[in-house]
Amino acid sequence: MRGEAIDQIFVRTKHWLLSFLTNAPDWAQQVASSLLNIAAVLAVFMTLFALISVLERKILGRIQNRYGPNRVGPFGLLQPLADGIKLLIKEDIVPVRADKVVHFLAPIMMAAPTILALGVIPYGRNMTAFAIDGGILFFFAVGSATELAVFMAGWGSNNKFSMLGAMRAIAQMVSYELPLIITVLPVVMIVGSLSPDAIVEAQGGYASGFAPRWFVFTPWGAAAFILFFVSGLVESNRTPFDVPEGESEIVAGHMTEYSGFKYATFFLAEYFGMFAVSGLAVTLFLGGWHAPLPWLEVIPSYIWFFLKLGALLFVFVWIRGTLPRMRVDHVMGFAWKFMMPMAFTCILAAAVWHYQAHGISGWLWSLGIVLVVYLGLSRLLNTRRNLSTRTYRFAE
Amino acid sequence: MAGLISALILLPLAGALFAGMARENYARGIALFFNAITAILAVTLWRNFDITAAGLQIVERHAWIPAIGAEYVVGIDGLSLLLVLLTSLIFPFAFLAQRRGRGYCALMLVMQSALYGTFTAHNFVLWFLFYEMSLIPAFLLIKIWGGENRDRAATKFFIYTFLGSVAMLLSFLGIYFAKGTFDFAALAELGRAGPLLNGNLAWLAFAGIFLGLAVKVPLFPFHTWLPDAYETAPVGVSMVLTGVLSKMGVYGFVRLLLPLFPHEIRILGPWLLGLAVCSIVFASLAAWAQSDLKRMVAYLSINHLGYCMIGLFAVTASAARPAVEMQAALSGVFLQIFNHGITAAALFYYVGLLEQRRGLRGLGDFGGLMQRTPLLCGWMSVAMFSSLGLPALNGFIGEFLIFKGSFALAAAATSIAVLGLLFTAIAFLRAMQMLFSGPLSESCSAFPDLLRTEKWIVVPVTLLMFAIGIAPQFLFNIFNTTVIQMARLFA
Amino acid sequence: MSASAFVVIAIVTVAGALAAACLRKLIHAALCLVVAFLGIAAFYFLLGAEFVGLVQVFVYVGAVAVLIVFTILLTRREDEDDVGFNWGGVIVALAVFGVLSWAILKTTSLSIAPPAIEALTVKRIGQILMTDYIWPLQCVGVLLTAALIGALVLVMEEKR
Amino acid sequence: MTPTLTLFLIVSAALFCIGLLAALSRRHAIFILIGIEMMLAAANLNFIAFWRFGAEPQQPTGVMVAIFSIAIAAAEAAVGVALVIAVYRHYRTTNVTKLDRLKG
Amino acid sequence: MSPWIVDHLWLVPAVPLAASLLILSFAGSRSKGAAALAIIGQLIALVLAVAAFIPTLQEPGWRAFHNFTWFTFGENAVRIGWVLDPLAAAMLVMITLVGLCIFVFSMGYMAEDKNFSRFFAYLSFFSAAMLGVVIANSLLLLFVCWELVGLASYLLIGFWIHKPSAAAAAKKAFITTRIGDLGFFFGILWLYGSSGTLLFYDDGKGCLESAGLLAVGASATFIALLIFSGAVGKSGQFPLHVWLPEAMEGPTPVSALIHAATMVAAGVFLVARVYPLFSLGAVDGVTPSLTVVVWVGVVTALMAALIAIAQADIKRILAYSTVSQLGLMMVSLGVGGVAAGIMHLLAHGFFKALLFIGSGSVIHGCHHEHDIRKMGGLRRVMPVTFLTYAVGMMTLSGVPLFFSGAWTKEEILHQTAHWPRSQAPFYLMLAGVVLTALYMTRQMIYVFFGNRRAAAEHAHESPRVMTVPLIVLALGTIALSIVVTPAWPWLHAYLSGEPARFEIARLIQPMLFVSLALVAAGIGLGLLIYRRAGAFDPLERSQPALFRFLENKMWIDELYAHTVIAFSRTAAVLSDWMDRYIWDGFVRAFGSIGQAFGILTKGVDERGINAAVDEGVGSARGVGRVMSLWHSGQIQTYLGAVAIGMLALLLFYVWLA
Repeated sequence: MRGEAIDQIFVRTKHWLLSFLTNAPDWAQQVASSLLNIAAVLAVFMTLFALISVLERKILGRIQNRYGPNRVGPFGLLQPLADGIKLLIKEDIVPVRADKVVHFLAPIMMAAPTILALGVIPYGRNMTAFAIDGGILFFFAVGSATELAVFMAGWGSNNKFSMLGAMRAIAQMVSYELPLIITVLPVVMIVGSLSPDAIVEAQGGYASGFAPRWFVFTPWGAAAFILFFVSGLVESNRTPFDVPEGESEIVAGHMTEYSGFKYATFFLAEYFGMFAVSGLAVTLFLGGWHAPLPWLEVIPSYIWFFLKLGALLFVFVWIRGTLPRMRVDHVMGFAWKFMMPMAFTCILAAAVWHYQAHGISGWLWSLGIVLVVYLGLSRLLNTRRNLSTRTYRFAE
Repeated sequence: MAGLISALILLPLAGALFAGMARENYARGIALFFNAITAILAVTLWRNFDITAAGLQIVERHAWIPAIGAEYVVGIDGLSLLLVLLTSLIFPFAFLAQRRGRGYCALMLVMQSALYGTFTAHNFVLWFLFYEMSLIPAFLLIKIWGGENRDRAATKFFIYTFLGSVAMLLSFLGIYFAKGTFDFAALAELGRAGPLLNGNLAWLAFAGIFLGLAVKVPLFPFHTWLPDAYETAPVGVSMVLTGVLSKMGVYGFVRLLLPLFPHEIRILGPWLLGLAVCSIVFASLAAWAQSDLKRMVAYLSINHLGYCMIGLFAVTASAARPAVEMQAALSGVFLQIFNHGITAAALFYYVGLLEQRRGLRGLGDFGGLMQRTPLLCGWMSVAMFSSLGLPALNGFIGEFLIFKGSFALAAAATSIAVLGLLFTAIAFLRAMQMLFSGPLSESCSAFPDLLRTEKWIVVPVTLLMFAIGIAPQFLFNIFNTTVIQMARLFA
Repeated sequence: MSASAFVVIAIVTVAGALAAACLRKLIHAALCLVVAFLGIAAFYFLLGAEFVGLVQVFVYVGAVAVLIVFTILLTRREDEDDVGFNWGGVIVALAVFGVLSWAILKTTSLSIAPPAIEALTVKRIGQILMTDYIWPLQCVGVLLTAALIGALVLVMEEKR
Repeated sequence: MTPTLTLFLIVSAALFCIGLLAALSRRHAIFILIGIEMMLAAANLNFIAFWRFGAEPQQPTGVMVAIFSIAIAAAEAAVGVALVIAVYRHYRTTNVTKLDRLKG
Repeated sequence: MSPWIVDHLWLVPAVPLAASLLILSFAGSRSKGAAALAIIGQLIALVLAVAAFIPTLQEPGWRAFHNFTWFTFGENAVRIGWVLDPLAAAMLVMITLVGLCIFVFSMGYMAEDKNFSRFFAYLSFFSAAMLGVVIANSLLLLFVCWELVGLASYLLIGFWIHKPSAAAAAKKAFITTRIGDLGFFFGILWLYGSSGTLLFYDDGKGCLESAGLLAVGASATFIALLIFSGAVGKSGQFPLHVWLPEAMEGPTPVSALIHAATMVAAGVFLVARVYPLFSLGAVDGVTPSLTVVVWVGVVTALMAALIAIAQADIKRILAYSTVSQLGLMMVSLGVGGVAAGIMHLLAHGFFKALLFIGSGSVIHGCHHEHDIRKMGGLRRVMPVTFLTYAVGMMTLSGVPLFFSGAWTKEEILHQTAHWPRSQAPFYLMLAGVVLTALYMTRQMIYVFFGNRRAAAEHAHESPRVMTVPLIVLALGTIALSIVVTPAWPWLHAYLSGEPARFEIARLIQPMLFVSLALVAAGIGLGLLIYRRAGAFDPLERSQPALFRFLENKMWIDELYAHTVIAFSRTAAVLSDWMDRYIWDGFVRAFGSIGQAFGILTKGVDERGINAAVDEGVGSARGVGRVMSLWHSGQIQTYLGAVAIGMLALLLFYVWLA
């Protein structure tokens, strides 16, 4: 099959490279394999980072009816290079009263987990950098470390804006981590595995020959996907949930006292976080690297993956260009009063769907459950009332 | 599914503990939460209940005090299940009817537990324990949260029922010393085989148990505590008293008196039927003469229980006993138990709503409500029509079957008892006329109609009434096997 | 299970733990605690309990550590970092360590090599959790809920 | 060479005692919490080690206990931290030596 | 192979029921949609009724039924079902058609009412229940629908709930019919007990079929009479007729539909339905139960006709006329003319509905004035109403040829004349015919002729929505006469299950001339007496005592009020009193004995026992104070103690090992 050759081209390349080491000891082979994976992932995503950073500015520009960067290189495509150079040669300022060690470690702690998290996502058929049994768990386990990093940044700077920003960030990240994880649970339940590869595998095939079996096409999956995506927005501190770095209130939140390359690292971590969450969303709900229609399978799997990823990233940017920032208490209330119950509902709906043998009746039932809870919640929460004046609980 | 019944009994007790310790405002929520769980358990019980199998099911048996023959035996047959379901239905309804504090909720939950126990226990000691356990919370609830005259009514209620209980306990001790067992099934077998006791002792024992149960039902002329108690009790308690507690008496008759003393009952048959007829006719007449709405409903409650009694006595007291008629009467009685539970509770609920709005509940204190609160009036009339036995609502089928059975078995008594149907109708129509129609009275002109929360309570209950009235098979399924078995037992 | 890995992890873990217990600045101690926890997670990996290792990272680093630092933040006072040290505790701890290690070393049956086992998959853990350990699991669920509510009630502002 | 069970136990004991040290010696309430968490973690390490070196590794009892213990530790941490905050609100201190209202 | 409609006959009542529920649930209080919904429901019911009518034509005496189990108690099933036979089919068509006309009429008549929607919901509900009565194949189902019909009647009579008189009338209607229904209920119980089934037709096993009747045996007379008591209540027969005239408190369309055309006919229908029970063991077509039916009918018919002469309320006159006509039908049934009775019932349904909504149109035109003495001369102002009303009047009076009522009435007279037991009913019925013509003439003259008195000053013709139903009903009345003439007694044949033959000669019979003469006499007498009628009734002027007697309905209401009602009322008060004082008195007396005993024991307890206990408590406190010193409050000290304890334990174990 010709398609397979292109599809597996990267995998074969890696095997070919490793074949030079057949005589080396076992551990050396493993190290080499890992290094190759890491190098590939880093290379791809660094490029993507550069690309997205400029594309984001251009898309935002279009949304706001202006051009965006268009001076450096063709269509302004070399802008990130220029930015990088600028950041590298800037002075690295460390405040006098800062906790130096913590201040220094924070950006590293921030970037490392996001890069680690990228390792477990299957980018294509047989293309998972770090295929472990509990990949999903791994993703969240390392992901949860970023909160600590934010805290370190906030504390280490010894600046009240930083501290406030860090507190806000931690509060909202902790709150939204729960819906984020709980919305993953239905998928894990249905597939019966924590391994991303198995999850993607389970979404393969086509119902009645053409309809893809992606989970997003089930009612619970759609609901969970939306919840997951919103939580993902919060986790990566993107608009409309970017209160931690709300420049109009607290300068730049926990990043206030950072400059130069450390700042760039934060920036990179944010984008990598975005990639990781979007990648996981693609894996969990959008069928991973599967093609949407059977006859489109000739296009290699990784292309599909990156197409979907790109689409999600575009939505990220789109939302940033469209929605205003939410107030911090609304963000928190939304998590506990709406996201959590809905997330639990997804579990219930998925269970019903599963026990109705994945059939049409299950589909309708789960739709019913999701809808009932959604309508009930929206009735109960009465958004209009929630938009009334805020009472300040902790400010005295 | 062993342990289900025990869980059902214990959960409300745990709930009482929680509710008793909670903050005042939360107690009702906690009580409702526990009721939701017990309701789930009750439904589970229903689903696990094999409707085709005769006899006790889901039995749990542990040694308790072997020295006095006390044993922990709980199990359900159709009748028990029916009553358990009824209890699970009425209690949330009662809790929803009124917002009260923690003491109230805790006592109600204790009562609930006791009721579950009473309806599932099959050993006299255990049964009696639960039977009495329900009495004390009821007393306290009336005494503390009652309306006017609560002290008097509560004391009367307590002494009356307690005296009955004491008599019953003594009788049972007598039986125990004679036969050496407290187990219902064993006693029923003995009663079937021959007289339990000899001579006057038998009559004494019979009289004791009869007194205890007749007071509880209540049967004329042991009913005078009831109007006072129901009138003064808070609405939720009234609902439970009439909806469930009064069923304990009927249940006792079915479970204890009839199987144990078939001989005595047959001899006394005409008299007992006479008492039942008096219950029906006098109570409905008295209801007609009441000027207090709640008291009227209370009297009609006596009247409706009288139907149950006439059905039961007709089954056991008559000489010729065709199976069809016995089954009809028993089915009717069981259905009536359930129906009356719902309907009377609903009526008390509505009375409570009116009282909440007006502060008074005399029939003359209202007028022309239909113009102001059409929904309240409409739904309330449904309950009233259900209570007066309008077909297509739940009251009819039960009464029809009771009368069908008892007419064939005891025609004369039934002929008089049917008058009760007429007087009930008169009483209700009079109430409706005074409350709903005519010009809108000044004092009622600011009444709110049914609030949304109230609608959420009213609508399901009313739908249930319609469901039973139109497609009652699901209830019959519960107790049909039991009915057949009992008819065989009494034949 | 390589010895070199063990040595490295052990050193990192114990050092992290010691730092966590002894550092003056509370915040540094908390961060070192994270290091110690990561070390323990690494031990789990080494012992073949990957799932537990991931859970360890997830819960301790993601939740417990964050909780602790958050609390530090909420209860920050200028004089809190140095509020004295109880040397009696050190003696007790050392004594306990001495006796424990003495006892461990004395017990010769403990110096065994690990048997070869097949990997413990997440699926198997899940199955066992949902069958043999279903009641404990439920209880833990209730416990966590209770803890959540309890914690909320504790930190709720008192009514004025 | 592979490490034996003894080594794991020694490390675990060391961790435990360090935790004990933190809990006994430091005056700050949060250190006590840290110490307790560390002791719990040490115990978990023991469970896992005994499971791995145990006679029946197919029966992952140790792993299960560790998982539950981690869950419980999380609950304990949450409540503990809440207590610290509550105490701090009330007394404006986190020094445990000053919290002796229960003195007999 | 039975037609589709047989298995789905339940749809006929179900559609109006659904319409009613929909209106109650969703419509606002005054929405046109409610009326539309009700009318559409009724229209569908009409179509279905016609669909049900068609298969019954295929052969004489065709009958189909569908039975099913409603519920099972013990080992016994209660079965109900529906039946389709000529009787049911004819009734279905009549009810739905008349109902439809009246629904449309109501749209105009009730247009200003603020509970417009509710009215239509009730009407639809009534329609559903009535259709249920008609199709029931089980006495139980019939009873169920019967009671629901009663409920609907109750609701509609008391529709103007703010009027105390309406509420009282509604209550009276419900209770009076319920008295009859108690007898009916008994009859059902008895029948069920003796025959073991309540199904009418069940492949030979039903209670109206041979096996069932055999099982009933001699008790049939009592059962039949008990069932008849239900019919007496519902059809307003003496002595339970008192509620029907008062039922006119309801809106006029209600009177037209329920208290004239359909519901009150249910009693007649019931007797016709269970006729085999009445005629069981008949000798010469006479049984004791049928004799009772005849005499009740005769008394009712005459009495009501007499009372009607002295009434002033336009609707009450019609109400008494209805009572009288129902009596006539009962007589017909009693003497064995089932088909004749039902024919008259059908015809009556049309023309009485016509008369009632005609009167409704008059009332509407006269701004809700009911008193005929205040009307007059409306002939010119309300031509359509006048003409249609005249059709109705002539039909009711029995003017032959084009008016169906005349033929059916004649048929009844014919049957009555051949009753073997006695000729008295026949002659009394003849008198009734005269009276009917008389009071209708009186009404016509008062309302439409003469001067325009107070209420007629500003009268106006009703809108189209009200006159069209009038015209339809008038045409229906006339059209029906085609199938009821003796020359081609198609309807008679259809109902009694015989083939119909055309024979023009039968048109001319001696009876025709007799009745023609009587009708002419009645009308002539009326013209003579009321020719110059003004605000005062000529009869009142000449015979004041008799007039007052009749005007006050022969004081039957007062009689009841002072006997039956007063008695039960007293019984009620008495039983309440007994409850409070006698039964409760016993209890209180018993209680006071216990109280006395309690006071006695209280004294002993307080003085004696309490003091000793107090001493023992004090000494326990000292110990506690010492123990408390152990507690330093230092949590770390406690923790250290725990650690040391653990250490000790550890050492102990190691030492043991």
